[in-house]
Amino acid sequence: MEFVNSHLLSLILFSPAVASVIILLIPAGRVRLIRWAAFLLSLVPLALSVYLWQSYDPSASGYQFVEQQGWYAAVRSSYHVGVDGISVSMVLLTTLLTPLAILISWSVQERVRAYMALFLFLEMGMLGVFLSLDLLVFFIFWEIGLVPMYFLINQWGSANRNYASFKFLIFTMAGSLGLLLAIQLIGLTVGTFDLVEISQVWPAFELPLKVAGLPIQIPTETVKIVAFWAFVVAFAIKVPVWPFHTWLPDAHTEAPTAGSMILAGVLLKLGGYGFLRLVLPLYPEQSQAYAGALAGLAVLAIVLGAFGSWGQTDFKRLVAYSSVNHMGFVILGVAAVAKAYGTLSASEAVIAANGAVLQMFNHGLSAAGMFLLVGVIYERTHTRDLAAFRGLFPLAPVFGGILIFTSMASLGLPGLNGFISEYMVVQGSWPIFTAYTAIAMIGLLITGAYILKAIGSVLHGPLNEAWAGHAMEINRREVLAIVPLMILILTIGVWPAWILRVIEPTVTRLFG
Amino acid sequence: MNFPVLSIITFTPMAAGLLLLLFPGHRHREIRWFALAAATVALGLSLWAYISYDTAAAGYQFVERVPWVPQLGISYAVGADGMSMPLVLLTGVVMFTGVLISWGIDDRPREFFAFLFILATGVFGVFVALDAFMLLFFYEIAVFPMFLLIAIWGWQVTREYAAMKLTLYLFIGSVISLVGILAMYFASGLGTFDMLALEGAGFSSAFQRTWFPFVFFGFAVLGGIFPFHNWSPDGHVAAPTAVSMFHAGVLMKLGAFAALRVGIMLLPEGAKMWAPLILGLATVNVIYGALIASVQTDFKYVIGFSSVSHMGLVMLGFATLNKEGLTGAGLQMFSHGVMTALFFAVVGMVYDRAHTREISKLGGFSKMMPLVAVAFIIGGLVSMGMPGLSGFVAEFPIFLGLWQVQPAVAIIAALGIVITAGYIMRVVGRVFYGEVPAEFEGHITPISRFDRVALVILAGLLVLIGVQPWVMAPMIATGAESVLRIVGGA
Amino acid sequence: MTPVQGLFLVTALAAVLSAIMVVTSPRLVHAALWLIVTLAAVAVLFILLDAAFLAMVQIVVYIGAIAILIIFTVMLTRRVMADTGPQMNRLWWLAAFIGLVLFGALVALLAQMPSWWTATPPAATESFELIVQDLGLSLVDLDRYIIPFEVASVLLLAALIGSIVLARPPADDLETGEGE
Amino acid sequence: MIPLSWYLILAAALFCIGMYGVLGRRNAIAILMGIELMLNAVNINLVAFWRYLSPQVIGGQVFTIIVFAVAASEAAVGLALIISIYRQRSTVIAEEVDLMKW
Amino acid sequence: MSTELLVWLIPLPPLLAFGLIILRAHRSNRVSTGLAVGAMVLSWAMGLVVFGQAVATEHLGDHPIASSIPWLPLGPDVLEMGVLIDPLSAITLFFVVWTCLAIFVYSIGYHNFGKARDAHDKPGLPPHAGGIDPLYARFFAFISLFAFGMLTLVVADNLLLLFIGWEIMGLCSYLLIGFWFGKDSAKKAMVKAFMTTRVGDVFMLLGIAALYISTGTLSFSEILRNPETLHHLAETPAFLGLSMAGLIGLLLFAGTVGKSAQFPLHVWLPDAMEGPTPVSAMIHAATMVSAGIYLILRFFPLLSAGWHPGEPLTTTMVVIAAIGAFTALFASTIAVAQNDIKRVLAYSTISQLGYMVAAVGVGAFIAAAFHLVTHAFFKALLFLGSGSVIHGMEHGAHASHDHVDPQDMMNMGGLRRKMPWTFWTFLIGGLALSGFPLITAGFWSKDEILASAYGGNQPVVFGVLALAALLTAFYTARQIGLTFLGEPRSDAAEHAHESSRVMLAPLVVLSIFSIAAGWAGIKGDFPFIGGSIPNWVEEFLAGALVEHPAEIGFTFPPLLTSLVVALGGLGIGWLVYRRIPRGGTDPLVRWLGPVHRILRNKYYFDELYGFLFVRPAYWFAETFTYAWVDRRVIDGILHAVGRASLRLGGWLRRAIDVPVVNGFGDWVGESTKSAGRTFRVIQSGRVQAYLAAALLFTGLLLSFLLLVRP
Repeated sequence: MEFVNSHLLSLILFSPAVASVIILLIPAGRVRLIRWAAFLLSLVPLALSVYLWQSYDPSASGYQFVEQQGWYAAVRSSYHVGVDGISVSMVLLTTLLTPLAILISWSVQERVRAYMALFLFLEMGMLGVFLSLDLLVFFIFWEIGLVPMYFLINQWGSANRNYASFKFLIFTMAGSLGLLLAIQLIGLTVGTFDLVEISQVWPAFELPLKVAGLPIQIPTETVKIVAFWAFVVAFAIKVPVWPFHTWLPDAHTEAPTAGSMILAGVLLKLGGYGFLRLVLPLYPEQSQAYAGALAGLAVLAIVLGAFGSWGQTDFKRLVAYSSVNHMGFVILGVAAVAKAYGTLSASEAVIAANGAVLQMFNHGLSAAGMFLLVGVIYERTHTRDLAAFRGLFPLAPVFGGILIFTSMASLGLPGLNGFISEYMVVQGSWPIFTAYTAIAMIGLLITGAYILKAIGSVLHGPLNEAWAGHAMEINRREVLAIVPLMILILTIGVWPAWILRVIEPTVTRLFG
Repeated sequence: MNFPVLSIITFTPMAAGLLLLLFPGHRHREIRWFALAAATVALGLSLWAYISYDTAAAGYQFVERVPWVPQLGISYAVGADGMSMPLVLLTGVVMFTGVLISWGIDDRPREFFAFLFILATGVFGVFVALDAFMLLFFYEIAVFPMFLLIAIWGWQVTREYAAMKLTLYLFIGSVISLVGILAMYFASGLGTFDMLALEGAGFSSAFQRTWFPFVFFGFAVLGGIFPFHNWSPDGHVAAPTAVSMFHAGVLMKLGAFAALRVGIMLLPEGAKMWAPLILGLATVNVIYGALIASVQTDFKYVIGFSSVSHMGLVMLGFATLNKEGLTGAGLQMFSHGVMTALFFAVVGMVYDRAHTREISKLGGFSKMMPLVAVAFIIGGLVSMGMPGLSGFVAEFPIFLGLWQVQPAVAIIAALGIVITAGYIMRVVGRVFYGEVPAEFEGHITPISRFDRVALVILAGLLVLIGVQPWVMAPMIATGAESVLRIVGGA
Repeated sequence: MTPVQGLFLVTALAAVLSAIMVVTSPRLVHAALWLIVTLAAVAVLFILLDAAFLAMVQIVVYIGAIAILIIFTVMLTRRVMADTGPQMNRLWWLAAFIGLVLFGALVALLAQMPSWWTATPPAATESFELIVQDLGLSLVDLDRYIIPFEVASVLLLAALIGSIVLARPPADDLETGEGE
Repeated sequence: MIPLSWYLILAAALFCIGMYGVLGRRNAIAILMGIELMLNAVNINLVAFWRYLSPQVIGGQVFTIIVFAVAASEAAVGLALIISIYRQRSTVIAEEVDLMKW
Repeated sequence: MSTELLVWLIPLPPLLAFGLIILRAHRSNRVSTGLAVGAMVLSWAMGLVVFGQAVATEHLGDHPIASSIPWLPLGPDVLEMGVLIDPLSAITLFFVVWTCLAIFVYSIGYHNFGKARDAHDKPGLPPHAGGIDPLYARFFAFISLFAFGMLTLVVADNLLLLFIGWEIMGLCSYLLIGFWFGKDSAKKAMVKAFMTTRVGDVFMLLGIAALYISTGTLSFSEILRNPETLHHLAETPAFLGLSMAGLIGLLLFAGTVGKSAQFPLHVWLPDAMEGPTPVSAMIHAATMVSAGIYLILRFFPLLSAGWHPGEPLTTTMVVIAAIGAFTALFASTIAVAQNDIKRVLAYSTISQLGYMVAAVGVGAFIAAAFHLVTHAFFKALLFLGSGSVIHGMEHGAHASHDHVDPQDMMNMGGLRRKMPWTFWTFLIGGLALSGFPLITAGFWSKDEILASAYGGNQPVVFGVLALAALLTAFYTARQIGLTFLGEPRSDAAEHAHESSRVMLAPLVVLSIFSIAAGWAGIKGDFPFIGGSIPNWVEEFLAGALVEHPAEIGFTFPPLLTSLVVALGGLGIGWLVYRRIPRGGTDPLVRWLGPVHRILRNKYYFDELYGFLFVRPAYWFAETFTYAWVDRRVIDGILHAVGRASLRLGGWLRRAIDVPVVNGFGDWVGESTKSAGRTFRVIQSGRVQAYLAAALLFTGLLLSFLLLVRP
């Protein structure tokens, strides 16, 4: 127990990797065993992170469960992990979604072993991003996640998967290029990659940077602005913020169900997390200066994401675009925090920041749920064309009910989780970006439009006779996979304090 | 150090090669096993040397020194420092895996292995030589068998052309370097070729600036620097698998290493002056190689040009002349060596079965050869600098170094990563995934266990370095520091 | 013109003429025989130059060994003996030209050394016997010419072995083992 | 007495004639004979210079003797070669023996 | 059990019922019914107890029944959630529990509980003939949730909780309007209802945010009972000349516009008639639309911040009054030309809500609240009555195989005799709606609004409302006439028969309230009967405000006006529609001509919105955002970059690498080789030629050395 306590984060981080290896050791033919092993093993990090959640002390300041160990001394980088209120919730989200995603992947028939191993590996990558307190390690995990995702899309995806996976990979890698360069710049300037040290030194760093070989000195201000944008673009692509979002509908649409779940549920959060963890603390001034632009993009994401979603005829693509829409709120909250940093509105900004974090968590739940449901219906009908469904409610009442429930969470129905966070973001942003917030409301309106379009096309209307007699109902295992999500959706909607209790002190400390 | 480990490493292959020639030519089985045994010895010893290298003490270790032609100041002097030790290990690895991969060669295996081993001796020799003359001597030993290996066992279509091209480029390069080395020899007035002595010779700035390009670019030809890179893709493509592995995996490092050891370390002033040009050319290498690789239709050419691109990174690391850059360059040499050996091994396995390397005609190989696919993907990820693998560990310090010298180059060169990702993924997708062309259905035999071992070793190294850079990075850092002591910091 | 000069001129003329015959004679046997004449003439010249020992050697080695060897060879290559076709190759004009130019050049060079046109040999300082003795001693003297001499003998030996190997018909490769 | 130049001119003449033979004749044996002529011309020179310029140093004669040895070996090897070639190719015409042709 | 706890518990039974039915009980219709109705009875009982407590409490407004717990940590503050019973919520609670219970009970009969399930009935479509609805249990689940939402909204002590209830009702209305989702029209209507109300909700959300930012709380009592805060809000300028209070008020009012179907967001409500009739009653009469009015009543202090009786209205109030009055008139004109029995009621609802809004706009808080209560009762009565009529018609249609539209009043007629209970209760409701003097509740409340408008010196509002009242009376008479009077105009009508008791009982209860509720609010100075019954409503409700509104004294003009319009409208309607023969047409068509067509088509608002908003928005979504911006521009740029780099690679290979770099290397090799070829003739293999050449060059060298150099 002593060991567990002192190495809790490492255990969480590497237990999926170990699980992945274990899966690989099982003979490929024993599909049932592989599935169950993957599922059970993925419960280990979940259990650990629940324990982490319980042991996390919200009132204590700074990072907790910190571990540090030498790693790559040549570039002054070390394995440094720790959690605060923001990351602990993200960790919980990740470890929660992974078992569910695995559970929904029973329908994967070919190369199950590789699939499961990649999945667990992916989990490690994502956890690493949330846990690492070293910029280089952060970047490593940031990039590592791409690989399993790429293969999940490329191997187990649907028709257009090559294009989608390629786009996903190249887009994201191109984005992280700037991040890499900026990280190096910071690392060189500060002399370490340790986030804790950097966040103390870098924001106040003022010496002009020498550029060897050139007679001019670039002012720190300029350098910081460029580096700031490098960070922003990298994270914005991941989030994704308009206009960097076009990889997302393709990737989501083509990915297998579980892949979409994780993609929407966790991977997008990496971007938002990056904003909160790195961009704001490291570039307070630049963030403040460009918060307006960021908010503008966020609003565009909200509005155009919603419109884009509404304009779809493909169910999955519709849900995919909804992620653009929802994640826009995260960025709007971030922008509000950035703008208000150090001003009188900081207290409102804290609301926005809380909202942004909570929105990440909530979107993780609802988007994952939506993709799960899309997957369920796709498996039964083998189509995603909204025009092809029509009137399935009588055939699948339970599915329909769950779909409506989840959709409503996505729509932001009060009483469910989405509302809380969207409200908090709007609340926080209103005094800071009044006009933008007002425009964002168009997005909120259209959110309703597309959600209803989806529900209506799938469930309502006269039954499409082509499906009469088909078994459409969701099965027990799938229900099992989505029920935890629904419970959380409802719980957060009704009693948000249990999670905000953890998030809020950290956010206040960081941005208050 | 009483035990002359470096000499033994160096001459084990040569001795084995000569002994092999005494075998009856038709006893293929015995020949192969003997070759494997010799390779194992070399690998084992180089691994032992690698592990026993004292990182704390740094500097040259395992030094041996015997006068050879005292009249001319030539001595047989070997020793390894943090820069060369990993390369020795790399050679051991590539040699070992190369033998494994070549198990299926039926055309005169005796001569094949003999030449391969002589080549290996040359390579080992260059890495451990502390005497400029010895270095050049081993360098020529390394180049010559290459010609025969390509011309005899290579791909019928271009082997003569490629072999001749390679030989001409490399000999011309070495002649140019020889001129430079001789100039140093005479100008130093020390009457010795000993590089440690020459380091302290105190050449005048003007001298260094004049002669640096000779030495550096002469060797850099073998490192594949733009615009002298074209021998390399042609050579890679024409060579048989194991030779390609050696060729791209080790031989190109030979050029880079020699350029460092003789060029930069002996003529630091010159290096400083010419560094911007090298930076420029190497940047061209990185981008240009990657762009061309992305339009190739021949599987092997893609890999060939990717080597051009990656060696550009090594040169970039050298040209930074600072600790990060040099460390990165050293790591990149090792990483690229392993990675590209892996690549060529895979290409060879695919080609042996498909009898074509046209990317458009291949497909779906992951179904038939999953391990190969996984290995190639790992290599590909290394190639695109994916964190967690050795490529990132190597490229990261290079970029760190570049930032300090020339941020613009860092930014431009970083673009190469994206382009690399593009072509690697394209190749992975086309060759290993997708539909299996009808003509291959049922004709693809599984790979042998030797191939498996080789792939696992290579891929495992890539992952190991990526996850635990401390197994190599500190050693190379000491090497980089000793270079810096000479160059005078940065 | 002293008698000696006369003798010289006659001998020289013989040497030159027979040499011309050697290089022009269409039949090889004839050429070989003319070669003997030339060699003999040269031997006479050696005597005129007070090098009697050399003259002897000339007769023994050249006429006795080499020339005869050549005749043997000519005879061994029977078909060649019968060959009466053109004896000169396509470049004979070039050969002639080079020969003439070289001769001209040499004479021109010689013309620049007027003293040689009048020079007489210094009186013989030693007797014939002493010269021969000196020659013999110098060849075996460790401080003088023993090394070249030995090299020459080794060379001869090597040539001997080599010619045996070369001339030996390949068929009896495995049967005879006389080379030791 | 006989001027030195006479010997030298004679030697030059023999040399040139021999050379003409070497360069111009088709038959290998004849070429060999040309070589013998040239060697003889050299010998005449050697001996003449010895006699006229440094009779007290025996080196001139020694050289001649070595030339004899060389000539003998040359003839022996050369002729052996010719026989060997003849045996294989039934010719001794130098032009037809062009293995060295690229 | 303390009253506070009881208040907490009021909304919960329906929620539990909803959860239980959805999760387990839906297999048994009986259990579902029992759960839903039982839960509602429980809530009803608790509601009445609380109401009783509230009434019994002295100065309830100053000491409301309240309780709260911390709920949402928002940075430094924690948002509290709680319940509050003050006079306004108490009275709302009262009518809500009654109407809800009535509707629940009515639904049992309406959905043919106890009848066999017809095998041809499909889920999502109305049952054909008397069979039990296939989704019977689900209906009760939904209305339970609906009741939960409404009750939550009523007992909420803060805006956020109110909004939660508000939106839950929105969801339920969506689900219930689309209860028969198998019909395309229902599918469209459900989306339309949700989306249109959402337009308002979105503004309302902004209003909530703005309010929180301005005051740091969302609690009703902290904001609305705190004159300083209100004053501060009224003084803080926002923009467009509005004060902060005005701005927030307008934003919140937008929510009302959506929810209470005020112009211009009224379009959803008539379409919402696609749902089963109890739903219509629930949504239109008792609960959901009332919620909108409840909201502005609740925020009356904020809306009217900075205004005092007798002063000119603030901008916000002008806007509210204008919209209300206009809607009242506008909707009633449409109602005149509708033939669908429920659509008439729908437009009538819009119109009546307009009254209330207008009342709020002119500052008549009590009148508005009063009308809210009375309207809830009689409109619920009317809807349920119309449901009964439809039910009867359906039976008739089934029995006579005359498949006419059972909701078209032109197919009815003479139902008075077939369905007497329905007729009488419907008549009571109709009279209440028209404001039939003295005996109906509608008269008292409507009169009070008119009086307030008049007394508040708002002649325009007064005039418009009076005109609307005239039209109201007219179309009510038209409806009653067409439906119940005359002769049956179709076989279905002839074969219609009275509904079951379980449906009639609620009608009776509601008709009692439709009459009696008015007596609680008779002004003290009303001629003759004033003072005989205490004006309890005014007394009680006035406690809801800090500044008790000044009572507007009785004057005759409004009374006379209302008498004239009510009786006149009814009379004209009766005269015209008393007996329309079978196959006859609506005389209005003849009289009004093209105007009638415009009215019938609701001023073409659906088409206008479709043209102005929906189609452009959809074009924007589908074509502009997705096809153009995303696919063509952004992806186009990406693809172009990708292609360009590939092309660059190809060009480099073709134009640089092969010809130049490679070319140079090859050229060196090739030229060496060709030089070799050129010079190979020298290598004749003839020894003599070599020799000759050697000699020639030696000669040349010699001659150079000897001749040239010296």
